[in-house]
Amino acid sequence: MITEDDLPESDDRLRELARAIEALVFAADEPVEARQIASVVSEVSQGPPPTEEAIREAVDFINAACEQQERPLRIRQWAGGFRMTTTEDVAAYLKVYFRSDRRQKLTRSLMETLAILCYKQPATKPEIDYVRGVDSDYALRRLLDMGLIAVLERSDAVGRPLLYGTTPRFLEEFGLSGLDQLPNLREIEELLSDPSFSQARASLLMMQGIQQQEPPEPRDSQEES
Amino acid sequence: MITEDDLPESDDRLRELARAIEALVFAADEPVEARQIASVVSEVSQGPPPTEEAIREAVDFINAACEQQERPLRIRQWAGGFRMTTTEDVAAYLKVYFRSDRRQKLTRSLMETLAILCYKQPATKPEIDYVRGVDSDYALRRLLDMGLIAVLERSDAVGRPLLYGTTPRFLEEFGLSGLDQLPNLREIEELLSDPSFSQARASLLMMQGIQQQEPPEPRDSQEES
Amino acid sequence: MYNIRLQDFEGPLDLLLFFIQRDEIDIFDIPIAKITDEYLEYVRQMDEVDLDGVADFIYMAALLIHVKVRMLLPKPEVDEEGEIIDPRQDLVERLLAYMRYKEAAEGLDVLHKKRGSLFTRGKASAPEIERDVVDTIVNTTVFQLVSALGRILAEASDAPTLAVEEVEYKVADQRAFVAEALSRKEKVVFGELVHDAPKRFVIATFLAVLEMAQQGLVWLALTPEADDFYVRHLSDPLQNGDLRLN
Repeated sequence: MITEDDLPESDDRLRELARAIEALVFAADEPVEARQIASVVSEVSQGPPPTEEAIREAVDFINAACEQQERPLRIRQWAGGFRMTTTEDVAAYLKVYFRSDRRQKLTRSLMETLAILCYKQPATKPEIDYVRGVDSDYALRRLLDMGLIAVLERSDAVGRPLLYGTTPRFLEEFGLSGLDQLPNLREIEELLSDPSFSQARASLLMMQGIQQQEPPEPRDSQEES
Repeated sequence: MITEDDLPESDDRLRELARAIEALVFAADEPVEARQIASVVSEVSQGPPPTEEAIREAVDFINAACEQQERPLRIRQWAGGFRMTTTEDVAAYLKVYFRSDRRQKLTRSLMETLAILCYKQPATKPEIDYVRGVDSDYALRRLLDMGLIAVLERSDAVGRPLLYGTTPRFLEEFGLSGLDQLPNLREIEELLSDPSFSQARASLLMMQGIQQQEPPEPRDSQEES
Repeated sequence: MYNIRLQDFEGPLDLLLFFIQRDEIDIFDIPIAKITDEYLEYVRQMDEVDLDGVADFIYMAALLIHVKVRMLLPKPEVDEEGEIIDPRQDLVERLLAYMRYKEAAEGLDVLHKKRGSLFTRGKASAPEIERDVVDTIVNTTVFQLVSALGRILAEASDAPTLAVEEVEYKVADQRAFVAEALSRKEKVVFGELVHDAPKRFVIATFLAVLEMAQQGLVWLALTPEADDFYVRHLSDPLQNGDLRLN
C-alpha cells in the first residue's frame, strides 16, 4: 500500500495532480491527452505545466490506490489519452443493468473492413473491395457513421479516390492506446502451418447447427491437380 | 478512517455491494435508484436483494473512503437516484478544461439540424422534423443555446410557428463570410460524388457521371486475356 | 453435398477458402476444375442471398471459369521473360491476402469483446460545474455539415443495392419535372408529386425542390397536418427574401 510515509517530498504536488487528473478524466467524454491535463493544471495553478512523466506517475498513483482499495474504476490509456472505465470483474453487474450490450455489435463484414483499414491505412475503397472480394460500400458507410473510420485525404491516383483510415474513436472502442498496439498480421507461412487453419471454419459451421459430412479422403493434392 | 478491522462480519458483502454500486452509478445514463441496484445485485449474486439500508450504508462507505483518500469523486442522491459527481474543490480544473481545451464537436443531430437550417432558412420546427424524420426539439434548443441559430420571426402558417435561421456566429464558427459561401447543391453533389466515397449514397443523392472505380488489379484484363 | 448457406460467408473469397480448408487443399496448387464446379454448384442455389451479394459471387464465378479455361490451353502462357504463368496465381495471392485479414478481423473481434466489458462514464454521472455554453468553440467543418445533409438524404431511403437495374434520376431532370407540375397547378403537395415513385426518384425530386427553394423559384410550406409540405410556385423570384444571404 502506498501511504503518505512512502512518498517523496513532492507528495502534495503529486496528490493534487492526481486529484486534477481523476476529476478531468472522469468528467471528459473522450480520452484526455497528457498535454491537455498539463495545460489545465498549469493554468489553474499559475505555475509551470507538469511533465508527461509526472502525469503518468500520478495516473499510476491513482490506479494503485484504486486497486489497493478494491475500487472498480481504473484510468486506462486509450487513443493517446486517458480514459476512466470500470474494471472487468464488475462487468456482470453492468451487463445486467444495461440488459443488452450498449455497444453496437460489429458484424463480420464491418470487422473485415476495419481489419484491412487498420493494417493498411490509408486505403481507398477499391483497394478494400479487392482484398475482401466484395463491395464494401455499406460497410464503409456504417463505419463512417459509427465514427470508427474517417476520410483522411484524397489519393493522387486516377480519379483522386478518397483515402480512409481509422479514427481515435476506433482506438478507444478497441481499447488500444495506439495503432502500434495492434497485434502483427501473421505471415502466410505461419497461418498455413497452423493446425487450426483447416478445422477452424468447419467447426464453426458445425456449431451453427449446419450438417456436414465427413471431408473426402485425405489426398495428395499434387497428384490431382 | 474506516479500516477492515472496524467493519462487521458482513464486510465482504458490503465491499462487494459497494463495488457494484460504484460501477453502476458511474456508468449509468440516469440516476440509479436503490431498487434498481438491489435487483441487479440480486440477479448477479443469485441471492436475496440487498436492503435499501444496506445500499445506503455501502454508498456512505464509498464516500467515506473517497473522502479519506482525498479523491475528487462522490456519490450523491439526487432526484430519487444515485449519481456520481466531482467535488467542488476541483471545479476550477473542470471549468478551464471545458472552456478552453475542449473544442466541442457538434453531435450528429445538431449537425443535421444545422445543415437543414443553413440551406433552407427560415424554417419551422415541423419542417426540420419532416426532413430529418425525427423530432428536433432538443437539437434546436442546443443550437439556440450555442448561439448558432436564432428565432427570426413567426411564420404565417397555421399556428404561427417560429421561424429559425442561422446567426452571424454560425458563419464565424464555420469560417464563412456569408451564407452564399456555403457549397451549393451542385458542389455538394461533387463533394459527395467521389466514386470511392460512397457509391450508394452518391447515387441516392443522384450524383451524375459516376463510374465504378476499377480495383487496383484490373478485373477486366483477366476476362479479356 | 454439404448443406451450407451462402450467407454464412462474407463473400466469394470466404467461400473458396472454406472449400480449401475443408478439403485440405494445398493452396498453392488448387485443383481449379474441381473447385470451380463446386463453387458454381453453390452459386446456383443462391436464391437466398440478397441482391447486394450476388454480383460479387457471380464475378468470382466468371473469374474461376476464366482461370479454368486458361488452364486448359494447349500451350501454357508465358510472361515477357518467357516464364510460364500459372493462371491461378492472382487468385492464390488474393486468397492468401484475404486469409490474413480475415484472421486479423477475428483478432479485432476479440479486442472488441474484451473492451466491451469495460464501461465508461454514463450521462448520469457528471462533473459538478456550470458549463459556459456560449463559449464553446464549434469544432466542425463545412464539409462535415455537407456530409450531414447527405446523410439525412441517404437515410431517407431503403438500404442501398448495387446499381443493377437502377434508373438514374438527375436533379436537373427532376427540376424540370417539378416545374412542369407547377405550370399546371400553382401549388402541389410534395407527397402527391412523388406518389408511388421509387426512392431515388423521391430523393432526386426532393433535392430539386430544395434547390429551387434556395433559388427562390418555389416556396415550401408545411401542410396543416404537418406530415407533408406544399411546393408553391413563386411567380416573381425577386420577391424572395427567404434565404438571408448575408
